[in-house]
Amino acid sequence: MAVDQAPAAGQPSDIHARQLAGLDALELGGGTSSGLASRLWGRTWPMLLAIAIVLAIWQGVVWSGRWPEYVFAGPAETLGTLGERLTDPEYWQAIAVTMRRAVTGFAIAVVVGLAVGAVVSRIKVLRAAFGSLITGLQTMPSIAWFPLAILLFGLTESAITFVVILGAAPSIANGLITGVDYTPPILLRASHVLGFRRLQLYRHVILPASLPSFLAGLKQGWAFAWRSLMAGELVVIIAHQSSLGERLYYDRELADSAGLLATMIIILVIGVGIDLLFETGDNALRRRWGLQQVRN
Amino acid sequence: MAVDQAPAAGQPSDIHARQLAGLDALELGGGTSSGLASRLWGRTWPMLLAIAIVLAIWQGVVWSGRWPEYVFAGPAETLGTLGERLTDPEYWQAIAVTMRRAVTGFAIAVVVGLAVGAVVSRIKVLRAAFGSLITGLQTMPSIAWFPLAILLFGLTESAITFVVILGAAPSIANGLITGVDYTPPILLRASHVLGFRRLQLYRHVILPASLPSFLAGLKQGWAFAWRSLMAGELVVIIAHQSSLGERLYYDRELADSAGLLATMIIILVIGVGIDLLFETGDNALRRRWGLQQVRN
Amino acid sequence: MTAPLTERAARRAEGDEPAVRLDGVSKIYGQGKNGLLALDNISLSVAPGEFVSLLGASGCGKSTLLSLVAGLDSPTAGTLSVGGRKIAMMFQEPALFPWLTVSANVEMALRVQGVAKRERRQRAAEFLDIVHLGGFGAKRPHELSGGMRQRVSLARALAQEADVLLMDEPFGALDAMTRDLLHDELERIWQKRGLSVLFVTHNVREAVRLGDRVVLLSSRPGKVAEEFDVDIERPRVTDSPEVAELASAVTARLRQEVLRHGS
Amino acid sequence: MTAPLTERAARRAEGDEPAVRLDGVSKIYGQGKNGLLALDNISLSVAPGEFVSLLGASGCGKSTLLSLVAGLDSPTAGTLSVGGRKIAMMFQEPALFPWLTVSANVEMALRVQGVAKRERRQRAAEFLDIVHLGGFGAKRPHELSGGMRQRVSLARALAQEADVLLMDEPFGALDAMTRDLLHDELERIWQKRGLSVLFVTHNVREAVRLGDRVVLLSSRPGKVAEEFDVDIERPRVTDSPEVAELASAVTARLRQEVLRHGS
Amino acid sequence: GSSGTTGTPGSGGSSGGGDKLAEVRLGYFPNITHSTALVGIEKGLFAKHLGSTKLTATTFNAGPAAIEAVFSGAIDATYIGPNPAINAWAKSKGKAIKIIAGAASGGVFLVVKPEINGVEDLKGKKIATPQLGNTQDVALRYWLQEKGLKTDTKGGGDVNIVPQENSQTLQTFATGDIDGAWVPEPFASRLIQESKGKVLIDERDLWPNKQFVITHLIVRQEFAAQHPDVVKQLLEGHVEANAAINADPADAAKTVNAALEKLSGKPLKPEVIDSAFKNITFTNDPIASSLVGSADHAIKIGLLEPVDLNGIYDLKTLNEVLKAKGQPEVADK
Ligand SMILES: Nc1ncnc2c1ncn2[C@@H]1O[C@H](COP(=O)(O)OP(=O)(O)OP(=O)(O)O)[C@@H](O)[C@H]1O
Ligand SMILES: Nc1ncnc2c1ncn2[C@@H]1O[C@H](COP(=O)(O)OP(=O)(O)OP(=O)(O)O)[C@@H](O)[C@H]1O
Ligand SMILES: [Mg+2]
Ligand SMILES: [Mg+2]
Repeated sequence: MAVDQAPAAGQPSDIHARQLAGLDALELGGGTSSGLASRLWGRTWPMLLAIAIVLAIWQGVVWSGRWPEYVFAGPAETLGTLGERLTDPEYWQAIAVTMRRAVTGFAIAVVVGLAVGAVVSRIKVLRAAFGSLITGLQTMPSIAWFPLAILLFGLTESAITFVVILGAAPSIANGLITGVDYTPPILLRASHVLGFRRLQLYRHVILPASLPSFLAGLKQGWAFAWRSLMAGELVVIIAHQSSLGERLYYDRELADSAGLLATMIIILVIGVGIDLLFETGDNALRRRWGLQQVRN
Repeated sequence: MAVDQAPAAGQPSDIHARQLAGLDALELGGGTSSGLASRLWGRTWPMLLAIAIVLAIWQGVVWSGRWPEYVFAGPAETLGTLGERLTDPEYWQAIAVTMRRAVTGFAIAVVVGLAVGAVVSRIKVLRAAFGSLITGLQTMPSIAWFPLAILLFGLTESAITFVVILGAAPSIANGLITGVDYTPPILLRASHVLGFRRLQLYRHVILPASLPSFLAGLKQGWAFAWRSLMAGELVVIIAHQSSLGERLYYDRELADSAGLLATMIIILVIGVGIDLLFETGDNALRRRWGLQQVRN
Repeated sequence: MTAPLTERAARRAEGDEPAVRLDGVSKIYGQGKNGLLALDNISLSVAPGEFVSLLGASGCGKSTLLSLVAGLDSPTAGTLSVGGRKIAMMFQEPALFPWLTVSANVEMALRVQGVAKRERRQRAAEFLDIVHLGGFGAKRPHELSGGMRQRVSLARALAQEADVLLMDEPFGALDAMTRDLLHDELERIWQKRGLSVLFVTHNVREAVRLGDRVVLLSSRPGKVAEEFDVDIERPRVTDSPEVAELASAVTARLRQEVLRHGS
Repeated sequence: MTAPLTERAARRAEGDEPAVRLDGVSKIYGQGKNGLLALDNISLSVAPGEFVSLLGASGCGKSTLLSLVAGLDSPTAGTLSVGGRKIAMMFQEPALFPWLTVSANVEMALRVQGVAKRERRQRAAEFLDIVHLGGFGAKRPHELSGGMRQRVSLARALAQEADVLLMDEPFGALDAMTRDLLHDELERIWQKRGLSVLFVTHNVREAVRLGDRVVLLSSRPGKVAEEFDVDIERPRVTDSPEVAELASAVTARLRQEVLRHGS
Repeated sequence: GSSGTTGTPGSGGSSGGGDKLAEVRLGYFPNITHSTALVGIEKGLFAKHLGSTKLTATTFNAGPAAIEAVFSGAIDATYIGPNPAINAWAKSKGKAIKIIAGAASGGVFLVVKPEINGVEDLKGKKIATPQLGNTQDVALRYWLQEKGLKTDTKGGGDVNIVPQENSQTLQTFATGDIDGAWVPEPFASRLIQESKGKVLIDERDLWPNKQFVITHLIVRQEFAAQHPDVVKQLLEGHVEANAAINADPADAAKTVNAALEKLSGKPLKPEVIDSAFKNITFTNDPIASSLVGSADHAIKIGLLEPVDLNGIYDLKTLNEVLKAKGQPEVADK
């Protein structure tokens, strides 16, 4: 068999070429060889394509005439409604109000979740007593909490925040607990020998070791926070503050298909935006841990 | 200094005793030295104590007279209501209906989440196109999906299942993706050399390696499924089938504090029960991986 | 028995198709000014059935070289070919699957080949016997000592039944006795199967004991500093004067290399 | 210079309080019929300032012994005391924190001691210099070779400035040159600080080169098979005939042990 | 406990227990049947009578939240439908609230697909109501029972009753999932105009005087006891608002639609609001007979435990106000 020849750029041919193609799929987001612009574009075009495909299918369904337009609005009408809303400063305010609440609630939930997760994951008795309750709380629909929230906080934003925290904190705590449980024992042994104990051990070893799992918990927590918020914004309506949750409700209440779809798009866009933030953190983490370097 | 003496059972004294006490906190659920009964008891008493404490605080608040009984029912009344309901076969049927729906929806969501997570985590273009959409979908309140669900499935149980799947599948997919992302590169390298490719690689290496994270995703997915179900059971009320979600709704509707609290307790108990199942799986996993053996 | 030395040397010289061939291979980790030139213009080939030992200071690029050959990474420059041969590799770490028993870890090598379950188990047991871990099939990796894990990893690599075997310090964590026993086993299997072996070690005597040829890498960047043909009749003994003699020659050269690059 | 040998031997004999003392220590992993007796009735002590090398076949219980001494595990039977001394340990694996740079990994040892940041960094750099990893402080563990990681782990253990140093095959992944250099460094630091060292290795010459005493463990279950006092003047050289002579005596005894237990 | 609301944030603003209350908190729904509140607030009629007492209006989207707010003392009074009021009365054993005025009557229809021409065609059909056990649901079931058609709370029987939110009814009616719906305005008008539904029954025809309550005003008992003057001022505003609506319905409709747009982001179509407005009567009379009658029906078809509604009304102040204005007084029977 003749000696394989490959360009100096270094594509080994033959069996290797195939093996590498297989491994290439593993190496995501680590394309450090191209410029920033082309990397951004590589990140963007699949998204744009996906959007285009979704729009096409959507339009197709609408044109098929399966449902009347007022039951299922088409892309044109929906995007029109969306455009209208986005030119309305009040709508932006509604988004701002909701975002503010989400961020506040989430921030407190992170603190609470961190504290609860830390304590429960490390203290045996508390783990046995409350460990399973955390998931139990997660499964409790937000709506069940509102009577209590209103009793405690009245019709204030605190009532909403309370429910948001109850929604998000368990996820965050659970993420941390999973991370702690799966911290490699050798690292715990090493830090024990180094003299790390209790709080220091927690801060310098367990927390960073749990970070990937904690980050996953944060992401889930955000989703819970957001959903709880949407529910909460209906129950506790605060004067002079329109909000996204309220908008969603009215779109449904008025059976306004185009409006509902427009609001859903906004929610999706915000969700995707937040995910991109998390993803950035996650990528940084994986780079630091050397997890993107699958091939060397 | 005199030589330390310790019993043959092997408690090293001095600095070691203290170090071990610290590490003991790490070793949860691994108490293999005691019999099954005493282990069960060790697992149970903290829970019972926690319940007792919660009941005491609850009763205290009620006795403080801060709120009238009809606004905030006490433990006695609530447990009375709970007892009444639990002797009513119809209530059990409602629970059964809800559980059936939850399990069905969750099972399908696991399959969907697994497939989506598998594809998205391993194929670069799809990851870029849909990766962030998964979290986006998670943040979408179930209520927004119902108009679509009803359009697609009419007023049937399928509509509920659809929304449950949309609620749970993203979490499950995300759990898997995190797991895949954090699979130790050395294991991927080893399996590549062993000749594992694509589906085989996925099945025999990536999936088991991602199991801890996947399990965490399942837990979160269950919570989402359950919450979506509670919302769905209100929107699509199906003939001849009373359900827990409906009960929750009517308890609120009737301003029935005791009833609401009783339903909340049921939901919590189910949630805790499910968590215990997950925990069993998780413990088995950790034992197999050698993660409970922190001290050797 | 291997082919006589002269014959093998001749085969190499004649340009017979090598099992592994590196032509001016370079590898740079990272980019730009953070880039690290790990391997610089390495040309090296391993003939079919040849046992090549690779020596070099810590961090000189031996593991990098093996992972290029295994196709786990691609060279920054140069050509690399294994002529479609099947490659087995034993990593520097044990790299066992923590969720599988010891036996199942070895079976993983057979699983891809589609061997049936019963046979898989039986053959895994055989390979575990070879590495002196007969009764440990049902244990999990975390219940083994460091050296035992390394031996499981060896058993797994042997079970792959590949044409080319890459070994990265396979006996580093073993005591001298066990090491000697495994040298014999490895030599036996190598001869029986006609394997091509690329064997990284820090133990010069071991390199000489096992290799048809000893290749010395220099450090930063990794280059081939010198090659030694080992003209000692097999079976060899690690403590034999011939081995000791060549080993001290190699050691002297190695010392020179390390000193040249400073500490 | 260490104290003259006779003096040290006398001190041990006189029952001077040892730095590490094991009295009839046993360790059983698992329970009931699945239980594995890893260590059986071990009595051993290390005098303050003494350097004890520990030899034994793979899987005989050396790492288990170290982790008992480090307080990472408790013996099933027997008494163990370190008299409140501070213990540093270097594990068989590098056990580095993957999220920290090399320098930060070494700094972790200083962090618990409450050393200020600037000083921490500086001292970490010094220790990295000692293990010949001067320019690698800013890298992350995954960017290092196996031997380099092991050296970082060594730097970290040295940075702990403990009274007792436990080392589990610390130089297993290093080439002979680097190993020699580090032997000198380790000996220097040991003498300067008056450390008590318990040193596990598979390299008999290394054990003799460094140890005041060489302890031989037998396998399954681990017991003390024999102790050798090393009566060779320091500074010693690994290739010296005295070292070689004692090493071959120890090797013979070790071989006998291994063979007695069968393969 | 009578310590009730102390400590609840901003409860009543009863700072000094002095003569003038700082703030009164009123709840209502952004809903056409709550036009009294919408007009009263928009036109400043409540504010006019309350004087220095500030009116803080809070909107709700559903009865339970409003009742929870009343129970917890977060609001003092609210406009609300008959069912939540009865539930609140029953649950608190008559301690929490009182109905102090009526607000609206009528505006409920059975809208069906065009091919359904009479009660006999309803057999085997699916009819939606807003919610199991609410007034509309009870009315439908009672009416069907009188017509000899069997139903049950599980959706079985001769006619399948499917409780669902009104907004969803619009969708399921359009897609043909349901054959009709017993719904209040403006959903009835929307079903008719958007989905070509037709009116089979106007609920007014089933009641004496063609009147039945759809919205009324309730107040927290404790608040009423502490601040009878404020309650009176509130009622003065309420009466004036209803008077304004009845004096110029077209203008009121416009005001209401503007208010709805502000609250929900989108106005109703003019045709819908006009037709809906025509079908609703705004009256101060709580039409006690219909509340009691509806409750009786509910008990008869087994949807309500027997409940003693005696004392749920406190119309003394309303009657004072009406008397002062020279309008006919209303009765609580
Ligand atoms: N993933 C990586 N990223 C960046 N640099 C790397 C990476 N892997 C290895 N290197 C660098 O490449 C050089 C060679 O590393 P390699 O692991 O090949 O050495 P080695 O010869 O195997 O050493 P050892 O005997 O210590 O195992 C080292 O300087 C190391 O720092
Ligand atoms: N966590 C564990 N659970 C069960 N058995 C264990 C565990 N750790 C070690 N063992 C067993 O104890 C014995 C001694 O192990 P140890 O790691 O101490 O050996 P070692 O002397 O360090 O060997 P090596 O030189 O190969 O590192 C081995 O037979 C091993 O299988
Ligand atoms: Mg290497
Ligand atoms: Mg060991």
